[in-house]
Amino acid sequence: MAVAIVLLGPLQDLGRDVPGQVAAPLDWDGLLAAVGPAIAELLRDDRVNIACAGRVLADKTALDARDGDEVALLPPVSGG
Amino acid sequence: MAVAIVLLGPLQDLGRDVPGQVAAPLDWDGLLAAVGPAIAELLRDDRVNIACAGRVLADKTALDARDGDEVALLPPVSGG
Amino acid sequence: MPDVRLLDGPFDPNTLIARFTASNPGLGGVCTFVGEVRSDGDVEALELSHYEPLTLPNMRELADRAMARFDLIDVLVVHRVGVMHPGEPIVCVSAAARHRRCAIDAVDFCMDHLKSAAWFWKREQRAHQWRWIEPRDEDYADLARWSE
Amino acid sequence: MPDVRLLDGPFDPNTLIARFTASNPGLGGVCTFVGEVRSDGDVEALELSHYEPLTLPNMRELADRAMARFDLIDVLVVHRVGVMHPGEPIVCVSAAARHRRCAIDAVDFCMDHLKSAAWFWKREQRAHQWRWIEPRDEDYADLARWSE
Repeated sequence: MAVAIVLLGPLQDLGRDVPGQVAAPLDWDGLLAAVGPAIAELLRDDRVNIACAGRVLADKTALDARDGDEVALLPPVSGG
Repeated sequence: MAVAIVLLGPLQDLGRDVPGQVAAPLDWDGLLAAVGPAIAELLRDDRVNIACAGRVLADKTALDARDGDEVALLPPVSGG
Repeated sequence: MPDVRLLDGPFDPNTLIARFTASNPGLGGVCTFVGEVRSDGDVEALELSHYEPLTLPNMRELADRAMARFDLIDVLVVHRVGVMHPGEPIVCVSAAARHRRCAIDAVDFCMDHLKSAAWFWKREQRAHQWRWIEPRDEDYADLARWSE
Repeated sequence: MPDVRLLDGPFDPNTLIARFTASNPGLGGVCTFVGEVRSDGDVEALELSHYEPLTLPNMRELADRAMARFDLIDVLVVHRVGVMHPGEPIVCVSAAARHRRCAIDAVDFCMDHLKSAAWFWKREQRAHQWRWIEPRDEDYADLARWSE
């Protein structure tokens, strides 16, 4: 049973080795372990958000992804 | 030899009896006399401007219209 | 080079805007405001009068000030005069700039000045009666925002 | 009823604006901002990526907030994603309101949010190399103006 991990924007380039799927359930520590130390460091930045199942987490350390959820790693936006 | 007097906006309706032309030269007192007491009273309002020969006067009491000049009486605008 | 026009007949803002935008490709951003005669209860018509020797020169000066103050690439200022009916465009201002804030502020600036510092006088027809419109205090307050 | 779209191909802002204006006749005023990919030196292309589950819902919420906050009659928010070239429109925001200040402020508000609080990531291609664009401090400052 799996959780999908999606990297957005510049994180795509930096996280080529991050697995697309990891075992469910997935919490904050599990995520940091799954993405490797470089991406983990970036995730700790306040400007980097995490969405789970289509919702941005107010407190990303409270991540609790279940089977079938998609976890998106959202770096600072640069739109328009 | 004449100075033309043009009334703009609401002054048009109020100044139907104002002559279209008066003798040159025309100064502030001459203008007040020419337009009659009702319009003269309105001209004293700070928000009413006077243009002479296509230029708005910074000090309308310094009016000095010569032969061939057009004097325009400009009430507060309400544009756009 | 500012494009400033005083028109005494109906105009189509979209045609003007399309041409303005096409003449400034790859420029960054274009902000536009179009004002129409409002369908306001029983208003049948609106008449804008102006004073020919002052109105257009004053609008040209406004466009030049906007160009300099907001670092514009180009500006379009078009104003209708004469008798108009609800739904017809009265005014169209378009500003092209490299940065959006400049384009938006320039349109805001031009509209505030056209509303209360340009040589236009407005009257409305309701129930076949014409009535002159007084300037609104709100318009003076809007204008005061730009004084240096 | 806000019209909010995320487009992955080229669009013509003038067609959208003409339709938007025509659907709101006699409304007062319409303010529009159109942003294009700038011809900026050697920029060959720009790519905007987004996150499907968040981006469109977030834009719809932005449009709803603008409707309520600025007392709008209607609002149009269109954003391009994918690879674009200099001169191509990226964004078009149009707001219709009875009062011009509301229409202008609503466009300003939506643009600031699309720039720095919407789920878009931008990269530029120069000399065949893609480079991610960092958010600008200026954009955060613009956004902060709207916090209550």
